[in-house]
Amino acid sequence: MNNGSAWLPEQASTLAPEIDALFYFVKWVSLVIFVGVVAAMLYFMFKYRRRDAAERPVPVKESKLIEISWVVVPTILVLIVFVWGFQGFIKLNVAPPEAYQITVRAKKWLWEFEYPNGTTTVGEVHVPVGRPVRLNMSSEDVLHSFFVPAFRVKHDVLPNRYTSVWFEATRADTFQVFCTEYCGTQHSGMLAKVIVHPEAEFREWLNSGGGNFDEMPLPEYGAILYQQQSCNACHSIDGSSGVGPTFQGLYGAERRFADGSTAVADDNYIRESILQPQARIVEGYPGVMPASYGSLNERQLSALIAFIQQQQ
Amino acid sequence: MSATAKATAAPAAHQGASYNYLNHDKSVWSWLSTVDHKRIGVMYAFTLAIVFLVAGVLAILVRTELYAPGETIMGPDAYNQTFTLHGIMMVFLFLVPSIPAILGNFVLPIQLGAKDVAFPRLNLASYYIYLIGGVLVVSAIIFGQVDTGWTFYTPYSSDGGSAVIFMTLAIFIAGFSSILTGINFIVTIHKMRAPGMTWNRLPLFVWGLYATSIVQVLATPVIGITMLLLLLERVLGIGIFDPALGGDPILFQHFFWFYSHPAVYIMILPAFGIISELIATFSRQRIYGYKAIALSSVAIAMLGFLVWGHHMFVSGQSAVSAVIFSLITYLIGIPSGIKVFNWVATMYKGSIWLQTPMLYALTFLFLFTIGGLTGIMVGVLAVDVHLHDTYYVVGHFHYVMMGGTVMALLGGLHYWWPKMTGKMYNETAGKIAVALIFIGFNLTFFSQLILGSQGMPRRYYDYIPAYTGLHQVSTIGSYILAAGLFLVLFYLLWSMFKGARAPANPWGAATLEWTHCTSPPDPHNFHHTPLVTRGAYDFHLADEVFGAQSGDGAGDGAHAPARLAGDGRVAEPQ
Amino acid sequence: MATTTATTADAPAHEHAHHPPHLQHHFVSSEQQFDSAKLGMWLFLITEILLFSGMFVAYTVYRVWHPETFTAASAFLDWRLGGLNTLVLLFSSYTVALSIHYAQKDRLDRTFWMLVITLACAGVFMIVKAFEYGGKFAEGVFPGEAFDPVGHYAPLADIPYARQFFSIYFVMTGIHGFHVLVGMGIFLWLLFRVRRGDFNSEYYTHIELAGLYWHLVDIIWIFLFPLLYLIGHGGGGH
Amino acid sequence: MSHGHHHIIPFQTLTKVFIGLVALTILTVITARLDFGPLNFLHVPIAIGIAVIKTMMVVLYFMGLKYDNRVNGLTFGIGTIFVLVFIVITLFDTAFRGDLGNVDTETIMDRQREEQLLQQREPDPDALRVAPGAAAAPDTAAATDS
Ligand code: HEA
Ligand code: HEA
Ligand code: HEC
Ligand code: CUA
Ligand SMILES: [Cu+2]
Repeated sequence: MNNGSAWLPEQASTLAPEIDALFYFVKWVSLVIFVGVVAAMLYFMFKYRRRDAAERPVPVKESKLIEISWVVVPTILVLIVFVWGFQGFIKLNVAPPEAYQITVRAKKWLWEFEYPNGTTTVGEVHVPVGRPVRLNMSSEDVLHSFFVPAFRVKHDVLPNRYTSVWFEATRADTFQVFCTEYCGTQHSGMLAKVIVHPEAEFREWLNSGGGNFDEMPLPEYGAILYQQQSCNACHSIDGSSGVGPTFQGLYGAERRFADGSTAVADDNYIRESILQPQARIVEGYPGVMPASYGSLNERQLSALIAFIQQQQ
Repeated sequence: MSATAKATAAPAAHQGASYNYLNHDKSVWSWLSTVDHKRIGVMYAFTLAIVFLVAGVLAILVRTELYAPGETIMGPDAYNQTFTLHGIMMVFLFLVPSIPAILGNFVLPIQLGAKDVAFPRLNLASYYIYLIGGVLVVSAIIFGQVDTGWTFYTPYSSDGGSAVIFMTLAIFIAGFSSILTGINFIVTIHKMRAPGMTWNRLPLFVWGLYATSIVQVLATPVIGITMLLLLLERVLGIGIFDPALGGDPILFQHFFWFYSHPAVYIMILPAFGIISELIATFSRQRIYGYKAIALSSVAIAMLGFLVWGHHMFVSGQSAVSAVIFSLITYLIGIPSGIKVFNWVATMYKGSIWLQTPMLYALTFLFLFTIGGLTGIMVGVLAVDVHLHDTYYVVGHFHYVMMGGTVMALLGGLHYWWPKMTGKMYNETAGKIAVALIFIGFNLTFFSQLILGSQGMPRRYYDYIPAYTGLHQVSTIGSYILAAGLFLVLFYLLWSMFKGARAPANPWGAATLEWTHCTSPPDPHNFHHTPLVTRGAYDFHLADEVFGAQSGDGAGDGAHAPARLAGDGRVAEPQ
Repeated sequence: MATTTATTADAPAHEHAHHPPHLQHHFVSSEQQFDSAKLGMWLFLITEILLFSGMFVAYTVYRVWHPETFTAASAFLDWRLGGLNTLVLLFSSYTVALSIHYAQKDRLDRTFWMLVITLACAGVFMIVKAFEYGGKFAEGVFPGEAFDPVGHYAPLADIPYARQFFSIYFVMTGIHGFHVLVGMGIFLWLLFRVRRGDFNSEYYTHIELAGLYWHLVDIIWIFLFPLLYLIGHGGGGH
Repeated sequence: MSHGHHHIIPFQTLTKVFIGLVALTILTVITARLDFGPLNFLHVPIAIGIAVIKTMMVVLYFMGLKYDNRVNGLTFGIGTIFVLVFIVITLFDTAFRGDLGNVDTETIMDRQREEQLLQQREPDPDALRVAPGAAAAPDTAAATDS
C-alpha cells in the first residue's frame, strides 16, 4: 500500500484527509485512555499485591469528585467526536450538484458502469481527476455495497431503489473497489477498479467509447474483456472450478448438460452460452450466469471466443 | 424420611461435603429430569462447552483458509457456510445463553439465599427448548447449506437455500429458551431474596443478571417475530422485506438489529457482573462505587435499545436516524467507562491475589477496553463509512465478545469451579493457559483491526495479496489461542477426576455461596435460610470469611471454610 | 427435584407450620408463590406485547408509506364481522374476570360456568374468523405471492401494495388467532381442573394467570380492530 | 395463610367496565365512519385514543393492575414504552428516508409505475420532467430509460 500509513490506506480523495484526521483523533484519545487504565491496573496490581494471607484492607472512601470527573470528561470527549463525525458524514453523503454522474448496476458478482454518453464498462470505472463524481447505484438481485478504501467512501447498493456515493479523486491512478455487503459465493470476487484519468485523457477515453480496441488482435482483446466483463469472477483459466466451469480445455471439448444432452463446445456453442446462458445449463453447475451479456457486440464476442479457444 | 436426610446431611457438611447435589442421586435419569438449578447449570456447562468447541473449530478452519489468498483448504461456498455457522453458533447457541445459563443458573439462587429459582420446571424446560434449537441448527446443516451470515439480510436470505428455514426456526426456538431464563431470573431476584438481602446488598453478579434478564425479556420476542416474518417471506412471499415484491430490505435490518444490538448487552452485562465479583474478591476490597456499577448495568440495558441503527450507517437509512443512533451509541460509552474506572479503583489499596480468575479479570479489563474503544471508533458516523463491514468491525466484536464475555466466562468458571465440582483445578496450568490465550488473542484480533482499517472487507473468502502478511499473523495467533483453550479444557476435565478436594471457601470470598455453602453445595443449598446482615463485599465486616465464629452463619456448619483447607493450597486468611 | 420434595424438604417443614399441598418446596409461603407466578406472567405478557410490536411496526411503516392503499384495501374488510368479534372478545374478557371474582369468593360452580362462556366466545370468534378467511381465500386473497384477487376483490389487483396490506392483515390476525386457539386449550384444561376441585379461594393461581393472558389477547384485538377494519370507512367515502 | 389482601374486584365494577368497553367500541365505529371534512386526519388519533382508553380499562380493572403490586405495573409500563421506542425510532428512518438526497425516496417500481401512468394520461414527454419525485434525483429517471 503505497503512501498509506500503518493504519489507514493511501488517501486519494478530497474527503480522505478529513476522515483520517478524525480517525487519528479518536485513536489517540482512545490510546491515552487505554494506557491510563492499563497503567493504573498494573501499578495497583504490583503495589497492592497480597503479601500476607490474612490481610484485611480497610475500605476506601469513595470520592465524589473523582466519580464526577470520570463521567464528565468522557461525555465532553464523545460530544466533540459526535459533532465532528456528524459533519464529516454530511459531507460524505451530500454530493455537490455539479458532480459528474455515472450509473452503476451491481449484480452477482460484477459491477457495471454506464456513462452519460451510453458507454458501458464492466469491472472498471473511469473517472476524471479533480472533479466530483457521483455514482447512482442500484442492484439487480441482492444487497451489495460499493467501497473504495482509498477514497474512504462506501454505500450499500439496494435492489429496487437508487442510492449514490460521490467522491473527488485527487490523483490519477488506479484504485481498488470492493463489494462489502455479503452477496453469496463470489462476494470476495466482486471487485472492480477505479481508473482516474486527467481530465483531457478522460474525455478522450469517453469519446472513443471506452478505449480503442479496434486494432488489437482478437485473443488479446478477449483477454481484456475476460477481466473487464468479470468473466474471471466465475470462470478460471487455470483449470480450477469456480462458480462456472473453467475455460481451460473448454474449446472443442464435449459438454454434458443438466438435461442429459451433450454438445461439442465450438464457436456457436460458446456464442450461445454467452448470449443465452440459460439455454443449456452445464451439468453440475447452477444456471446463475447473468443473461446481460446480450449487449456485447460481434467483435467482442469473437474476441472472447478467440480467447477461450486459446486456453488449452 | 426427611429426618434421615437431615441426619446424614448435617454431619457430612463438616467433613468436607460428602453428601451434595452431585452425588445425592447418581442415576442418569435424575440428571435428565432434574429441576435443581445447580444441575441444570452443570448440564448447560457441558452442552455449551461442546457448542463452543465446535464453533471454535469452525473459526480455526476460517483462519486456516485465510492463511493465504485463493483457495487454501476449502472452496468459497464451504467458506461462506463455515463463517455463517461459526457466527450463528457462537452468538445464538453459545454466547447469548452462556453466562446466565451456566453460572447464572448455578450461582444466582445461592447468592440470593434461595433454595432454587422461582420456576424450577420452567428452568428445565428452557434447557430442553435450547436443545431443540440446537438440533434444528444441526438439521439445517444436514439438510442443506446456510450461507447467509449470521445477520440473515434480505433478500439474500429470503431467496437462498431452503435450509434457511431450519435456521430461522432454530433461532426462534432458542429465543424461547432465553426468554424463559430471563423471566425466571427476574422473578427470582424480585421475590426470592433471603431475609436481609436488600437491593443494596445484592452481589453485583446478580445485578448484572438482572439487567441482562430485562434485555432478554424485552428484546428476544422481536427476534422471534423477525425470524417468523422472514420465514413467511421465504415460504409465502409476504413482501414485507423482499424488494422484488415491493418490500423493504432496510426494514429487515431494523428488525434484526432491534434484537441483535441489545443482544450484545445480553452477552456483556453478565460478564460485567462476574468481573465485579472477581475484582472485589481477589482485591479483598469493597467494590468501589457499588451503586454506580449496579445502576450503570441497568442504564446500559435501557440505552442499548436505542442504538440499533449504528449497524446501518451506510445501509441507506435516513440521516436523521443515523444521527440519533450515533449520539446514543456514545452515551453507552459513559456507563461502560464508569464500570471500568470503578473496577480499577477497587484495586486501589486492596490486597491483590493473582490467582487464575483474577488474571482473567485483568485480561478482561485490558481486552474489553480495547473492544469498547474500537466500538466508539465505529460509532463515529464519518469514520464508520470507511470501517463498516471490514475486519475492523470483526476485530471490534471479537475484542468485546471473545475478549470480554468469554474471558469473563472463563474467569467465572475457574472461580466457581471448586464450588461446582468440589475440586481444585491446577493453578500453574491455569496461569500458562491465561498467558497463551492473552498472547494468541491479541495476535489474532489486533492484526484484524489493522487489516480492517486498511480496507480489508469481511466475509471474504479470498483477498488481494497486499493483506497477506497480517492475515498470516492472525491465523498463527488463532492457533496459539486455540492451544490455550484446549489446555483449559484438558486441565479442567483432569481436575474433575484427579483434582484436590476444594474447601468451602478457597478464595476467601464474602458472598453466600462461599460463606454459607459447602463445596459442592447441598441439594438444597443451605441448611437454614441465611440471614443477611452486610453487603456482598463488606470484607471488613465479614468475620465468617476470616474464621471468627460470629455473624449470621453461626452454627451453620458450612462456614469458616478457610481453616478447613487441608491441602495447603489455600493457607489463606489466618 | 420437585417430586421428591416430601423427602428432602426438611428445612421448610421446620420453618413453616402451615404447609398447604400446592406450596412448592422452594417457596416460603403461598403468598410468595402467588406473587412470583403473577410477576412471571406479567413478564411473559410483555414478551407477547413485544412479539406483536414487530407487526405493528410493519403496519405503521407501510401505512405511512402508502396511506391510500391502506384506506382502499381496508374497505374490503367487513367491519361488521370485525365489530362482532370485538364484542365477543370483550364479553369473554368480562366473563373471565368474573370467573376469578367467583373463585375468590369460593363460588367454584359459577367459576366453571363463566369459563364455559369464555370458551364458547373464543369458539365464536374463531368461527367468524374462519368465515372471513374463507371468503377471502375463495376469491384469491391470500397472503404473499399467491395474492391474486378476483370477483368481489378484483379491484385490489390495481392497488399497488394491496398485497402488503393483506400480508400484514393475515399475519397479524393469524398470530392473534393462534393465541385465541392456545387460550381455548388453556380454558379446557382449567375447566377440567375446576371440576376436579383443584382450586379454592386460597389457591386459584392458574385461573388468574389464564385470565391475564386472555385479557392481553383481547387488548391486541382492541387495537387490531380499528387499525385494520375501520380505516377504509372514514370520510364517508363508502 | 391469608389471602386477605387479594383485592376482590366487585361484580358492579366489572360490569360497569364491560358496558363502558362496549360503548367505546360503538363510539370507535361511529367516529371512524363520520366525515369530519377538513378534520379527517383526526380519524387515526381518535381511533387510537379510544383504543388506549379501552386498554387502560381492561388493564386496570379486568387485569386488576389498579390493586396490584407496583412491580407488575412497572413491568407492563416498560414493555409498552419499548414498543413505542421500536415504532417511533423505526419511523425516524422510514419517514425521512433519503433526507440527504443520496438515497432515493421512491422505489424503482414506484417510479416506473408513475411514469407509465403519466405516459398513459399525457403523451407529452415534457410532463415526465415535472413528475413528483423525479426532481429529487433527476439523473436516475434518465437511468431507467436506458
Ligand atoms: C459483547 C458484544 C458487544 C459489545 C459489548 C459491544 C459494545 C459496543 N459496540 Fe459493538 N458490535 C458487536 C458486539 C458488541 N459491541 C458485534 C457482534 C458487532 C458486529 C455485528 C455484525 O455486523 O456482524 C458490533 C458492531 C458494532 C458497530 C457497527 C459497526 C459496523 O458494522 O460498521 C458499532 C457502531 O457503532 C458498535 C459500537 C459499539 C459501542 C459503542 C459499544 C459500547 O458498548 C462500548 C462501550 C465501552 C467502552 C467505550 C470502553 C470502556 C470505557 C472507557 C474506558 C471510558 C472512556 C470512554 C470514552 C471516552 C467514550 N459495535
Ligand atoms: C462468541 C462469539 C465469537 C467468538 C468467541 C469467536 C471466536 C473466534 N472467531 Fe469469530 N465470529 C463471530 C463470533 C465469535 N467468534 C461472529 C458473530 C462472526 C461474524 C459471522 C458473520 O460474518 O456472519 C465471526 C466471524 C469471524 C471471522 C470473520 C470471517 C469473515 O468475515 O470472513 C473470523 C476470521 O478470523 C473469526 C475468527 C475467530 C477466531 C479465530 C476465534 C477464536 O477465538 C476461537 C477460539 C476457540 C476455539 C479454538 C475453541 C476451543 C474451545 C474449547 C477447547 C472448548 C473449551 C471449553 C471450555 C473451556 C469450557 N470469526
Ligand atoms: C455470475 C457468474 C458468471 C459470470 C460473471 C460469467 N459466467 Fe459463464 N457461466 C457461469 C456458470 C455458472 C456456467 C455454467 C452453467 C451454464 O451453462 O449456464 C457458465 C457457463 C459458461 C460457458 C459454457 C461453459 C461450458 O463449460 O460449457 C461459457 C462459454 C461461458 N460461461 C462464458 C462466459 C463469459 C465469456 C463470461 C464473461 C463475458 C462469463 N461466462 C461470465 C457463470 C458465470
Ligand atoms: Cu456483492 Cu458482495
Ligand atoms: Cu450494536
